[in-house]
Amino acid sequence: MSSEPNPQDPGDLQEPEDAALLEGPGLRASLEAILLVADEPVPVVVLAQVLERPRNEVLAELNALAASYTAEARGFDLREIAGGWRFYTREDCAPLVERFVSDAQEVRLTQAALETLAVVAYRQPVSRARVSAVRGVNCDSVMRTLVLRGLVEEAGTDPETGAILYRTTGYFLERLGLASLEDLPALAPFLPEDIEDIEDENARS
Amino acid sequence: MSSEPNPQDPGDLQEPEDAALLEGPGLRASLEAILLVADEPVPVVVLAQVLERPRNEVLAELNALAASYTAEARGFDLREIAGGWRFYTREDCAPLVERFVSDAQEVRLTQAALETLAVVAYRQPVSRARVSAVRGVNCDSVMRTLVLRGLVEEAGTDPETGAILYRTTGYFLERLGLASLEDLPALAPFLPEDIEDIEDENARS
Amino acid sequence: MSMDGALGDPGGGTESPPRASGSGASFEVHLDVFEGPFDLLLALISKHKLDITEVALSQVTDEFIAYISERSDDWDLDQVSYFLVVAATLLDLKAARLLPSGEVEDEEDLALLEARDLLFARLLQYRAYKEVAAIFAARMTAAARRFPRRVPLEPRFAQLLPEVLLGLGPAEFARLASLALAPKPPPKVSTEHIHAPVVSIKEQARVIAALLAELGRASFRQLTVNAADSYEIVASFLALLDLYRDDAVTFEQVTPLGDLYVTWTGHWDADSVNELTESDG
Repeated sequence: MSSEPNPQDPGDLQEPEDAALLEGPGLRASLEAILLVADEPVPVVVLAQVLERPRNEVLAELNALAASYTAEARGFDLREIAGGWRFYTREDCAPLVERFVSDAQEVRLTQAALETLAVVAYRQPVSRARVSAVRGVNCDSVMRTLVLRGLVEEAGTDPETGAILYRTTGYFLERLGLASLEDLPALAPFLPEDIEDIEDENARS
Repeated sequence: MSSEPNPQDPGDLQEPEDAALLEGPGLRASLEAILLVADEPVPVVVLAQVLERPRNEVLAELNALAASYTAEARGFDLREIAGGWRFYTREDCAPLVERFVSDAQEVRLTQAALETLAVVAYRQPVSRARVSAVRGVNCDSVMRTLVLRGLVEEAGTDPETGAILYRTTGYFLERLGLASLEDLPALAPFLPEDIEDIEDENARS
Repeated sequence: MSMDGALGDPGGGTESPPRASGSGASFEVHLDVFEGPFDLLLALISKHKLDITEVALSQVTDEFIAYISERSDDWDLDQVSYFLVVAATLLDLKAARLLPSGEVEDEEDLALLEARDLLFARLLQYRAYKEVAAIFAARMTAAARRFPRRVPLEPRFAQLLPEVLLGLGPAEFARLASLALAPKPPPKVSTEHIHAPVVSIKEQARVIAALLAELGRASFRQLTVNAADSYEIVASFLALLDLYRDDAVTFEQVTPLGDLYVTWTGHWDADSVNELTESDG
């Protein structure tokens, strides 16, 4: 590790000559990229594993990075919370972010979102692919909205396909005015058996 | 605008008395913070609205920010894709990010799907029959797949024939890494002019 | 099915590419990879290293027809109809080349030229989209190396989201679910789940040959007036292509998409017709 280039140096990041895997991006850029897509706090040990670097080296870099973001007064911040590292918005930007978040969301759900919610409610736990197959329309982004709005949540993965499964939440029941899922009215009884086959055929993943 | 109170006044961010509104974070930090929480491309006009700044000023800052990220060889990048701005990981970090996000692989499209997508992209809104005529092959099931994948969506019906029309989606632009349809590569310029008539003749439905 | 390419003038044939001759031979390209007739035409033309010209069309006509014939057992109707339209045009053009070349004066020749230009135009058009499709594929591969930020909101911001208004009660919600879960009506004219009933092309060839030997000349419409279904019509057309190849019939089509007239050449006798049923099957 002795000949390792300074990962903080933005100008000439090239060629870490040693075995350290990274031909292109340095440690700093690698951490930034991974943390950008991480949807929950990432423990140092995980980062060290993915990057194939010693844990203390990674930790030092994370601290340096967090300090530099603060020094540069960036709108984001790197913090260790709940045993892992994650990007957060900087405190003094919160009012703007709040405005952005509350402006961007509609009170009412779209028809597509309602239909997707209905399929999840009656087929849960169910994967996105299956819901898409049932509706004949891709529902990935609609499902994200439903999760964001707290109506639907993840419920493990399908043991066969590994696909993430979704179910409705307590908040959903509350909004519909029901005490429990058992209170959902029965579906009209005309669903033919073979719809399963159609779905299986179409469900990717 | 100058004397307008901050509608979201969070309590401790007192009266921005002058036009510059933001005592705390600057424009750059504000953009970083908002884009950090956005889970889809954010149009400049939305950013300008939330920040209460002129659109061209916001756009200039976005471009400057993107350029600085690149110059500093950061692991993330700011890009205008599908009509809005969004954080992306930098390309040379791809191998690491792929290792980190396990479900990354997008499904590859078949030749039939790619050709159908190409015709829809340049002819939208367009009916299945017309796409079939151009390709000389029926495209019903391919079109269904494209809708299921979220690359294509229905766009009303043809007023004359009643046929369902299709157009590409924002996700299509995302998949191609394009800011807008105007960035599609030019279709070879030797397309014959009178082709429209042929298609109409052949277009069933 | 024999393919000795006895289709009149083999188009000047200076080049003699590996032709499909005999039942085993096939094109260098895999048979099932073509995305329709234009794709096939482009592949054949580029195989011969030709430009998209009249000569090229004429040179690949035999192979185009041979391709259709060879696959005649597993076509579905949707696919084959497009191939047949192109095949008919190609055959017309091929036939026209046998005419003494002179000034084009009459209506028929003009119509033929129009059909040819149309075919070129569509071929070029298809090629343009195909090129763009390749660019799409490359762009998608490149774009897949960039990952967008798409993470859940920090809890402090998630709390700010306005309450959701569903705007319907349980009963309406259930109705919506029933509709959403109901199987979608299959998009019209989809035949992909239909297994084509077995229609023997040889059998159709025999029927048509017998009819024509008697009538001398008839329109395709006449010949298929008794067809039980569209599969039989398609089989009849394929059978005619076989007969044409074997020099038993000639075609005439005055206008593109107009009636196709078939004339018995008289080169065949009753025995040849009977052999049809025995040759293979």
